Amino acid sequence: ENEKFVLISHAPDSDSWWNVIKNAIQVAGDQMDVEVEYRNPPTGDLADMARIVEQASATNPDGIIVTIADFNVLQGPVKDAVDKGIPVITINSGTQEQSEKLGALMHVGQPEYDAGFGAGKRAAAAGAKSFVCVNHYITNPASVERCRGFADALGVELGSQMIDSGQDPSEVKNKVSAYLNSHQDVDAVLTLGPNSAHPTLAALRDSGLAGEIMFGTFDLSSEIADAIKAGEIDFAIDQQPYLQGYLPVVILTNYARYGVLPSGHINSGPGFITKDNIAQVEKYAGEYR
Amino acid sequence: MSTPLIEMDNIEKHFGPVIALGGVSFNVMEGECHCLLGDNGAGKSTFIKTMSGVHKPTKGVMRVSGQDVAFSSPRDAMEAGIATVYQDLAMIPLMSVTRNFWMGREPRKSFGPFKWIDFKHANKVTMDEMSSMGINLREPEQAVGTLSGGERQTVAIARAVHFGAKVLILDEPTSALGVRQTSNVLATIDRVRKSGIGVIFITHNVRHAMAVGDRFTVLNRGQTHGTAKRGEIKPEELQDMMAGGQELAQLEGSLGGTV
Amino acid sequence: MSTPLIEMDNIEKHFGPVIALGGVSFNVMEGECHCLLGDNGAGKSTFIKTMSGVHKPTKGVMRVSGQDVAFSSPRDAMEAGIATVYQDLAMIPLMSVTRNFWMGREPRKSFGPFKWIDFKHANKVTMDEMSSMGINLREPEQAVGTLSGGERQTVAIARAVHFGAKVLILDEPTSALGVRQTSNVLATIDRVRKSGIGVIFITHNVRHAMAVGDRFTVLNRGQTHGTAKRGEIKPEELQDMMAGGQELAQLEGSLGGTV
Amino acid sequence: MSDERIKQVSAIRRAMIRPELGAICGTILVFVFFFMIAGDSGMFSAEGVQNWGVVSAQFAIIAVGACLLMIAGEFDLSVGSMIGFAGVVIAILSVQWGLPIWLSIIAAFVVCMAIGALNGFLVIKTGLPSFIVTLAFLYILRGLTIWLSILTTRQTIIGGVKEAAEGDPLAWLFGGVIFKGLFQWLGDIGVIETFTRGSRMGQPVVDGIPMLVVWALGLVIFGHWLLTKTRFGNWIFASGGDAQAARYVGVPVNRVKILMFMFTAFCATVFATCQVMEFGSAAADRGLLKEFEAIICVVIGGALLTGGYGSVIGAALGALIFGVVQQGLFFAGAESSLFRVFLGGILIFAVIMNTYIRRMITGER
Amino acid sequence: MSDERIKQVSAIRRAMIRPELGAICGTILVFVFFFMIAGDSGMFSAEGVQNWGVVSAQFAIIAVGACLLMIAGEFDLSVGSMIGFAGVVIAILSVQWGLPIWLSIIAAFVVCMAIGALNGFLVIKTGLPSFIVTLAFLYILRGLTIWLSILTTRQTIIGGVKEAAEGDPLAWLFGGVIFKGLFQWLGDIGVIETFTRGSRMGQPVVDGIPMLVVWALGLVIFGHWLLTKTRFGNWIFASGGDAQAARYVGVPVNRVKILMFMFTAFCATVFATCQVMEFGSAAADRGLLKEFEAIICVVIGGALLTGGYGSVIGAALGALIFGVVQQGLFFAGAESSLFRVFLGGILIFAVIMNTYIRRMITGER
Ligand SMILES: Nc1ncnc2c1ncn2[C@@H]1O[C@H](COP(=O)(O)OP(=O)(O)OP(=O)(O)O)[C@@H](O)[C@H]1O
Ligand SMILES: Nc1ncnc2c1ncn2[C@@H]1O[C@H](COP(=O)(O)OP(=O)(O)OP(=O)(O)O)[C@@H](O)[C@H]1O
Ligand SMILES: [Mg+2]
Ligand SMILES: [Mg+2]
Repeated sequence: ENEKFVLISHAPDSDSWWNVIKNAIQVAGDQMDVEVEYRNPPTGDLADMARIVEQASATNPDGIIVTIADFNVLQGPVKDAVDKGIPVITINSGTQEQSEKLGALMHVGQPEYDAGFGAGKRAAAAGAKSFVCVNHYITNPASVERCRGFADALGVELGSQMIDSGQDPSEVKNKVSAYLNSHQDVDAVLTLGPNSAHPTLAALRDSGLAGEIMFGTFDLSSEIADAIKAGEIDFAIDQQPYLQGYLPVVILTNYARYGVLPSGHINSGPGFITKDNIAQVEKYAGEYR
Repeated sequence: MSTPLIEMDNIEKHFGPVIALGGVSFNVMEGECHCLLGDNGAGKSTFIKTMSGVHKPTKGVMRVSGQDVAFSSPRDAMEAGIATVYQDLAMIPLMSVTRNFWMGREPRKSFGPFKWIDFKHANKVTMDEMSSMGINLREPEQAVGTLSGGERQTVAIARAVHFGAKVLILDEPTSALGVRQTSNVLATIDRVRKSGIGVIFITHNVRHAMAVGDRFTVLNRGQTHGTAKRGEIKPEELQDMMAGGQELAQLEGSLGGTV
Repeated sequence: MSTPLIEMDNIEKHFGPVIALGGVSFNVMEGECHCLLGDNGAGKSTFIKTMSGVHKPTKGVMRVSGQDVAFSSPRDAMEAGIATVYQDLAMIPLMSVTRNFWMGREPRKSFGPFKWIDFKHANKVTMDEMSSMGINLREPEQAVGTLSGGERQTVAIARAVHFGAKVLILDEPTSALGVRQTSNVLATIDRVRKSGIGVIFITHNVRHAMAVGDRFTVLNRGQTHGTAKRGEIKPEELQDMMAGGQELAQLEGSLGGTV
Repeated sequence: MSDERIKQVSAIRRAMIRPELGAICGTILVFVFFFMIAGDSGMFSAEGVQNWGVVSAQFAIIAVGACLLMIAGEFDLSVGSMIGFAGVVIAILSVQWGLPIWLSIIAAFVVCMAIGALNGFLVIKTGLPSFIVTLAFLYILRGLTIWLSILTTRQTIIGGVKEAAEGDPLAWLFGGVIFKGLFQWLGDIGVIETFTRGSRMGQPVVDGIPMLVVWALGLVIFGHWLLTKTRFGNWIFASGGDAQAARYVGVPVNRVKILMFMFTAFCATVFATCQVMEFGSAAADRGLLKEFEAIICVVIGGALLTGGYGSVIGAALGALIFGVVQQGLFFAGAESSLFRVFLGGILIFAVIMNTYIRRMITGER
Repeated sequence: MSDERIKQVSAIRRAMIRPELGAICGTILVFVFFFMIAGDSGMFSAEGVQNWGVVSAQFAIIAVGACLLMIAGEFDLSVGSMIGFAGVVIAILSVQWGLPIWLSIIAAFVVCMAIGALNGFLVIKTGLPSFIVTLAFLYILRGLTIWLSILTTRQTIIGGVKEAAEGDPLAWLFGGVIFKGLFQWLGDIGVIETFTRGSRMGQPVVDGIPMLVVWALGLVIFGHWLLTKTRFGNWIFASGGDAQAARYVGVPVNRVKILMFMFTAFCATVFATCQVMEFGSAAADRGLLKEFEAIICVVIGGALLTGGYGSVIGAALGALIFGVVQQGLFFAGAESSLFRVFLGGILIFAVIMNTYIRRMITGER
């Protein structure tokens, strides 16, 4: 009873997407009657994240849930935790192979490159040839992976099609408008999350291109959901973060209490949300979806 | 005897453990130049800073024209007609002569709620006042940093006189100046005094004091060593008083006379 | 006549458009105190900075003990035995007396490749030298910022003498000092001179110069106005020379004698 | 007592050497450069101009505050955190607490200016360098912002402000556009391009002047007037030039400095409010590194880091240069990560030039 | 000439008032605090100690460089960018170009120290404040880092260094651990916990002292010795205290300052190399905001922002406080966003205390 788990993400304090996961562990914690802490490196520095993993394992929790933001960085601390006998479940970014190499029980998540690749496939099917990938977090390796997957699926070189937009919404918006202005041939836009999707949407609306060009984004928010309904965004790649937070807690609790464990990994995403399936998603966007 | 322009009665000033002034009394009359002499660290600067509202006295009474006053800021002292030219000049080198001249009392024009500095007037007055002191500026917008030490000193004095000071305090105005600049400043003091303003002149240099002073007060380690009138005291005596009368004597021989 | 310790031959120094020195010749002999006088901006500080390696002369020859030299840094000048006490003191207030005293020439002990300052020795020497100058320090670790102006001046002089200077240059050491401190510094100069060191003493104050000087050179606007020996010239003449002989005359009357 | 050894300087040269000269030259240079390499990329079409205009205006808003504060001898590293904080305060008050927008905005201004005053108060009372005090507030405010927004909304991004702001009088003042009619007419007569496709076909691509730009212009004019024409401006220079000297002649240095900290906070809040009104959401990470960008604009504009010298016009030109370069590189299609390299280069170059100019003015060596 | 008007201070008081006094008190306070609120959370188990020990050691490494530089009167905002840059250089050279690790490490040291020297050279030649020059390099280096890593690998993270580093002599120096035997023995006799299952069963949870900690200790000792015992240390104080005065007595101020910039770069590179060797990858975002953290440690440690005063021991204690507080809050389970609020508070508190102490020492007012 009253087991203690720690979830460690790689996201900086300001990344709003993680709210869903925070909410999920809250719900799971209440339901299972366990204590779940959320921790992250404040600036998003992965080296700091490794320290947090070490620190978490020093407190001897009943389980650790961790993202594989960078396999290299995390393998030491995570392996140490596993060797100490702490059950570990990996979530979010990273691959299932990496998860196995780390000795984790299972992986719940979505590989970034593949998700980008899938998005690219869709765009290619819609006839896109030239795109821009709005990267609001260029210093984060996973973000570049997404753009790379997208480019590879379209069969084009990534090059300067990925723009370093910065985090500030005005900056993002203006940079996107500038780019679209000077590259009239762009027919697809990929944004990597609400942080870049919202301003990009504003930029497209301002230039009257919303709904005209192919627009895909990662992750969901209420604003993105509205835009999908309005036909301004074609699809959002949903990795269902709720599951990434909820399932590991439930599984770890049951594992701790009764030793039961599902076999195999769980793919929480990528799921594509389009106009067709938006209705059911919309209600909880940004909070549980 | 008329009431003094300013009168300090038994002023004490402590800085934490340091007793900078231990009961100093002092006054200055209209049209008089009262010299304040003393060694390094005697408390001269502290004393006049008290007089001009920079420090608040720990104990003692200040009277301006017979009225008790307590200054809470240099502004108050200025309002009361006490103008001070500090040892460290109080000029801002990067700013123009006009701006420095008027600092703190800028002349203003207004239109409705808007008020702005009347630069035309300010420049004219500055040029006039400076040339009446014998300094011809290239232009009033010249930065003070480009003036020589003597010129700066003169700007500071001209400013004080212009704003209708009743008492002008000068803290070691001559210590860094050459002979010619020094005699200029002394002449200016003389002129100012003759116009009826009371001057308090601080210096280490007995001869400078003797040249323009009407009365002389010597401070030593925060105490007054007495006040003397012009003609009542010889330079050598004054010097002995400043030095405390000891030590110095044995050097006198080899160095000859007053230093 | 023996060779001068240091000889400056027709030195010029330009700062961009400003000609600070326009051909100055000067020398100092063993055991002599040579005073350099002049108005503000005459170029005194510039001249001695040239002598001590801070500035490079634009033109002219420098000789130390008869040998042509060209200093590329103050260090070179120090190696050649020229020690300077600058107008702005060159002391670092937050550092201890010992560290200031030895600055640039710290005594070292070594062990293999490691070298470190020999603080025991350094402290002892500092205390000794200071007390031989008549200053008793509380402790050698005391920060220089806690010393009075006169005490700092003495540290600077003691330092120069200790490092076996052949020539000691003092730039207005007395301008900010009180009477007692001044006579101390003058006495120190006297002592130093008697030990065979050549002293170059810069001042505005004719009387200070007359007290210890053997020869007097007056600079004016970057030019020498001639050199005079002790006894050959009266203070009044020297003063006239410094001021350029004009203007001043008319003030003399009201101010009386030398300033 | 003038000195015959110093050559006289010519009148033209004298008229030219002013704090903002470097920034003026820089602006010309930058425009010529981008005309040449990106003249045909749409950078100088109505839409393009609006694009970099808005970016520059944003920089200008915070640069004016930073400029006056820097001239008064202090600087403020907490501007960026303040921007995030102000936005979140507005959003929480209006969306979460249901206050009307105008009240939320006023509350944000009050709170932020109070924090600015606290900054100033600490700097003055403790005598510490403002670098340290405001660095502390950089962390404190950012931490509070994240903590507050998570505490009240369990999110770090708070949306829905746009809906709440419908028809609000103050909201328009920060998020609206003016001269709509004029621009529609300009579009109709073909001076400005109109949309040729999409939902807004027929409307001009630029539909008015955003209030953001109006604010920027207003603040620049106000700042310039305040600094050069008024008594208070004289005191700002004096406080930064030599606080002790200023105090001696009766300038209320403490009041000046605290007011300037408050003005900086005011500018940061204007920035934040405009942004929140434009995007309809506030986020805890807004304004990251903006403090540096403001300082860079000011320094490019010729102000002295140590205070007592500078110009608001210069700072505004600095903001213009910053904005044009940042956006221009996109129009020119340069690798976007190189922007930072450029920025650093321009900064060093500008400052060296400004130093040279300042030495000419003040005769400083 | 001693002055009877000043009371004598007691010997104990004199022995106590030293630059690092504030930091010493702070350290004690912080430890007591965390003992109380997180004593049973594993924070003081071997593993927990290693955790905050390593974090503190990291801070200490950059703090030593920043401390000496600050005492020499300058400071360096490009430290954080330098860390990212150095890591990427090592990774590109070794993984992409296939150079041996030791050569890559040496190359990174050479390049970074050259950049440090360039920083110093610019500061000295132009006479600009180091704030501006190094701010420019903050942007330039970060831009270059991103651009380089994307150019060569199309990613902002470069992995695979660990594989390349197998058996490399220099790599061990930065990424290894020492005293393995000792710790194994401690584990065997039960002083340290051991793994209870898995492939490493029986091994101690802490398998030695990481080289990172060794580096930190080494640098602190070296820095302290250099500063307080050697001639060069005296020159560092002098250069920061009054550069002009130091120059006059023959201290080669320019050389001292440039060397200190290089030393700071050296420390940043040590930090980067240890990180790369430990984690096996380099990323473009490493080191973000580390410059501030270094400055904060130094200032908490009692150094004066304007130079000429400070202590390496103090800076190291500052780093310890920083590390313990940061990790301790996690151990105590506090909301992590509040960390920044704490940090800001500690900073202000520490600096006020240090100012008070300094005034007592120097008689400054
Ligand atoms: N703010 C202060 N705090 C503490 N002590 C002070 C302060 N100001 C002055 N003192 C001390 O008070 C004493 C008198 O100083 P003051 O500056 O008044 O001397 P002074 O006569 O003007 O000397 P000088 O001739 O060198 O200008 C000195 O011992 C000085 O150290
Ligand atoms: N680094 C410099 N650059 C330009 N001009 C300089 C420089 N140093 C000095 N000068 C100028 O050279 C002239 C001589 O200055 P210097 O300091 O040598 O005079 P001084 O005789 O020492 O005066 P004082 O008695 O005031 O100390 C002055 O006009 C001064 O402005
Ligand atoms: Mg004084
Ligand atoms: Mg001089």
